[in-house]
Amino acid sequence: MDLVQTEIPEGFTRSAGGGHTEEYYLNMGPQHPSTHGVLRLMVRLDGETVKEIVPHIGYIHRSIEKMAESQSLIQNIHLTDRLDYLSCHMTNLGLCLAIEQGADVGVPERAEYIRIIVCELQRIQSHLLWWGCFAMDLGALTAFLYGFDEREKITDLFEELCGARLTMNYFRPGGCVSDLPNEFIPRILKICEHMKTTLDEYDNLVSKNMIIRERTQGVGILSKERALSHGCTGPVARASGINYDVRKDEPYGIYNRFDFDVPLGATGDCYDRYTVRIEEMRQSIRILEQACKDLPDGDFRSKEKPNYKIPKDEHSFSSVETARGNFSTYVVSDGGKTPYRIKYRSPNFSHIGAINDMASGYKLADLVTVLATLDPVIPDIDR
Amino acid sequence: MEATLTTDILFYLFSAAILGCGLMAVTVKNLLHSAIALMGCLFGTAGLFLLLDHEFVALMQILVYIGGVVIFIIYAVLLTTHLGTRYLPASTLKYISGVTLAAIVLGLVLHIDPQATHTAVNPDRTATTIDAIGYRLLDGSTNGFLIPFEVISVLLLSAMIGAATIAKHQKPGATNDEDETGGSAS
Amino acid sequence: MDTSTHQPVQQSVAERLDPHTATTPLGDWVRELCDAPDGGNLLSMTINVIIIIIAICAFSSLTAMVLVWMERKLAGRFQRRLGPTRTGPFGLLQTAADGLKLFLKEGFRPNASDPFTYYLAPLLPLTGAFMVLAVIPFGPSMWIADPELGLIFISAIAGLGVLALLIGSWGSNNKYSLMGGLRAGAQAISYEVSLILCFLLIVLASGETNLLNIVEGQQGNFWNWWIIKLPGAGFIAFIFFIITSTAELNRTPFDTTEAESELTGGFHTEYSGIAFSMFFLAEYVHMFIAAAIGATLFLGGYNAPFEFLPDGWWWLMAKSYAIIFLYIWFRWTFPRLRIDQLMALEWKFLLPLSLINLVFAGILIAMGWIL
Amino acid sequence: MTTPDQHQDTPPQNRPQSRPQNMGAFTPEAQAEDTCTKPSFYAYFIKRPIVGAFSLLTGMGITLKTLCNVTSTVTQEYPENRDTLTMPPAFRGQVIMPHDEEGEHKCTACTLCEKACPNGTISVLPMKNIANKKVLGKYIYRFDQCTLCSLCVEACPFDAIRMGNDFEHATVDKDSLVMVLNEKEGRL
Repeated sequence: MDLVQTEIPEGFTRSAGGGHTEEYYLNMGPQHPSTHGVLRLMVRLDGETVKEIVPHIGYIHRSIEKMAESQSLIQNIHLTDRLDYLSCHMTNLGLCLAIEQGADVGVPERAEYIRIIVCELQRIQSHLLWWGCFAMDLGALTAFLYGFDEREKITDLFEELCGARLTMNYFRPGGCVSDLPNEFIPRILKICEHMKTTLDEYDNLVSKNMIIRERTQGVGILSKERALSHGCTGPVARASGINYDVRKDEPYGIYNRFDFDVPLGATGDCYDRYTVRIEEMRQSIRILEQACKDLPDGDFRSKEKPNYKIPKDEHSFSSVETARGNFSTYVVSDGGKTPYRIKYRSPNFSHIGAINDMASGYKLADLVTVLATLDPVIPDIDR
Repeated sequence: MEATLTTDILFYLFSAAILGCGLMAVTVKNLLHSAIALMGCLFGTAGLFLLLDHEFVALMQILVYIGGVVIFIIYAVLLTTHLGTRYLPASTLKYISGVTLAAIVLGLVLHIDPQATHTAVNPDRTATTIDAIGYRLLDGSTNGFLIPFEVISVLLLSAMIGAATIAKHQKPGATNDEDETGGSAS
Repeated sequence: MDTSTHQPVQQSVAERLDPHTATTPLGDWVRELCDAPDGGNLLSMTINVIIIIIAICAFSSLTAMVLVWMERKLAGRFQRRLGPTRTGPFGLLQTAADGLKLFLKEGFRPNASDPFTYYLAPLLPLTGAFMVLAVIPFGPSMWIADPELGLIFISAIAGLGVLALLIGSWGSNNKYSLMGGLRAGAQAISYEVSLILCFLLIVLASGETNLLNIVEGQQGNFWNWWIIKLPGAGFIAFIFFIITSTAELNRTPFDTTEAESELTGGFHTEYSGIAFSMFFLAEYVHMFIAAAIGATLFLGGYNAPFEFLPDGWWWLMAKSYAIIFLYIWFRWTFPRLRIDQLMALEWKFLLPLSLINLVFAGILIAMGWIL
Repeated sequence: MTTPDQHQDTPPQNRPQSRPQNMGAFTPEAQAEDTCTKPSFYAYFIKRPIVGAFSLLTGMGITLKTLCNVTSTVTQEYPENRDTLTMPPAFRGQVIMPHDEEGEHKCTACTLCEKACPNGTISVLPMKNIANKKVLGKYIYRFDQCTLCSLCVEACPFDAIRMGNDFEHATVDKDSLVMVLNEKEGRL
């Protein structure tokens, strides 16, 4: 077995070999159980200790940003579903906000509330999936299925709301496709109540579990400075102590009306990223309860136009907080039916870039933990 | 155990296994294969001990030599990048010294027991119980093995300390000393 | 290799023929057939060996089938699922179907692998399992071999299990496999120390290395079992036994060897078809063996919990399956430890505590403070 | 750019003591249980195993509770529950064209849906009727290209098409996924 490679592969700072033991390279992915899709991590290892990681992306690149240039603005919404498919309501909202800004479309009060409710439900749903996958990456398969079980209840709600379970395509410029179905609000409140007890159960099953704590505490530390320089956002940045949440700092929609906290971590290790997400679920429940209480009657969509056009040379920009971080949309128009260029800024790209900072120096198993706490969605990186 | 046709067959089977595996262990070029052959050889020896009603010695053979020594040899092969595939050619000098050594051992064996009865089993022998071994091992009189036992323990301890020192000594060049417990696995 | 197991058989059978064990119909038949009561002639030995091999094969495949079904069913119930339901009543035939699938699959060998070691490795774990099964006393008259040094035999053979993983992982020529194999080696060798210390405690307490004698020594009510009879020390040793045997079995939370989320399957990454099924089968037979040894040493083996109940193999089965339930429960609750934490657990906690426990038990026995 | 060697200057043990802020459920207990920085003998060898073992037992309690609670099973056995399985009305299965009793549909061949479709899934082939008016000839729907975004349904001003509730679309023949939705040509 020839494990030694003499030349340095692209991206590595040092060749394997040297030191008192021979280092070697290992390909994690593109087909690997813990890379959450087709991500390829090339790892330089000394025994089991990770020395350096070079992520390779682009294995499911579908050129969505290029496709966007040949589709009308409305048609583009269903493409944003396919970016971060676990928080597709939020990505839909990002594009809708940009269109509303450029084409000067107003949103009725009720639609704003519906958007908040749906987005926060989706945040819980996405974090539940992350919770399950995190536990599975650490070897606890039962927690994975518990997470999916709870997620299923929210997915069922979405199915009744917009007819789809994953690629929602629910928001439109000026509101939503349809109004909330009957008995929707009581059911959401019921799920909120249920989630509160469930989250306590999760604490007992996973958060307080000694093995989980041993595996996550002090592992994969991302310092505040490194997190900033990598452009990390969302729970990853907040776990490193960066108090940045688009919902608080640049509130879109009507987020400024709600009372919620932004959970912050102190050290930026895996356990902080874990607790930040768990706490975010609790905060989402808080927002949901307020939004459900205040939901006004009225239209769910302002007057529909067959085509939304952004005036020539108008640039519109929007930022939303997805379950993973800051998702920004930048639309440049040439006045035509289709946008001249759409640029999406996805949170996962920055997070994957920071993985070398987080995981090198730890064991191979810790790389899996770090990757699990980053919660990457690879299609979001490979646009 | 009484000498029967069964024991004769078993004796020749074990002997053939020992000789075959032993030959394989020294001739096979792949070091891992040779370690596996050594394992077969040791198993055969354990079988011979069983035929002689030395259950304890047979089991210790398996426990210490196969479960311990051979596994560590295999472990070393696994940890070393090229040992499995890079064939080490033996020089003529090595061949000569090897054959000479074998001849000397054979001569010694013949010298020690020229009047050996050469039966496969020892009919007079009763099975050794573990209490007997224990008493014998901890007996301080001339009949006992207390002093050799203690000497071996000290020797093993010093070997362990030495190994730990050597392992420690090489470390300064290495980068991470925090999780050294895992180092044994890597 | 097998012969070394059978050698003590003949001797012990001859020694241990007492009235109530001698009247088994099968044994009578063999004796009649050979017309040689000493059991030493070639024909009776051959027939005995064939019967033994068939019995062990049948038992281990049946055990593996039941255990796989049980694990899947329990895993389903632990996870709010149903588990297998479609194949046969309650999905009982699911394992058989899976086995059939594995047997029919293409045996695939990577091109750059080493054929000798690659094909040798899957054969070894089952061999070891069969050898250990031979010495477990299932009932007062139900055992294959009863060597004087049964416990030492078990520890000797148990140490060989890791050999297959080491050889197979190297032979696969895959970095993940090799890593899994190295982890397996380090893990098995380390945890064996604590495991043997647990055995040693029982040897110390009962003064026996013969498994049948150890079981006989625990006759009577359940407080005669070593887990209770040695106040405190027995229970602690039992817990250590459960932990170390879980590690020896490479089951969660100690399944760093397979670690599908890190090593994509570890040592058996490159195995498929029947070679993989050999590893798989051995894993479950080993699980039963570990549980049976635990039941024998600590829970009185085939002895009934109360004196007025009849002894028999069903008690050993019940106790073994209770321990197996524990293993399954662990697996479907816990996440996986990291390899260095695993080593730290053994060398920093289990080993010192086992030694202290052994000394403690020694004091208890010396002072006669046993129930 | 931090090289890996520099990175190791911050070993995992150098973990600040403070716990995440704003975390109601985690703050006090977690701080007390945090044993990562320079643990004392008591904290490392006595307290940690006991607290840890207790946490593991709590987890086992949760799984055991699930095991014993038969009603917690959420599995739906699909082909068996086919009769009772209903999809919500909004479910987006595939595009269908409702027909009335006489086999008439509402489509006017305005091709708005064709234009709304992002993937070119729909082809509306108009034809002239006797009165020389444009009516629907064939409404071709290529289900193999459809992303079920339901933009066509939103675009239709006459409610001539809608999303069906059928979800069993698996087929062995790709050609069967190209469908003609209208039963007969439009009359109007």
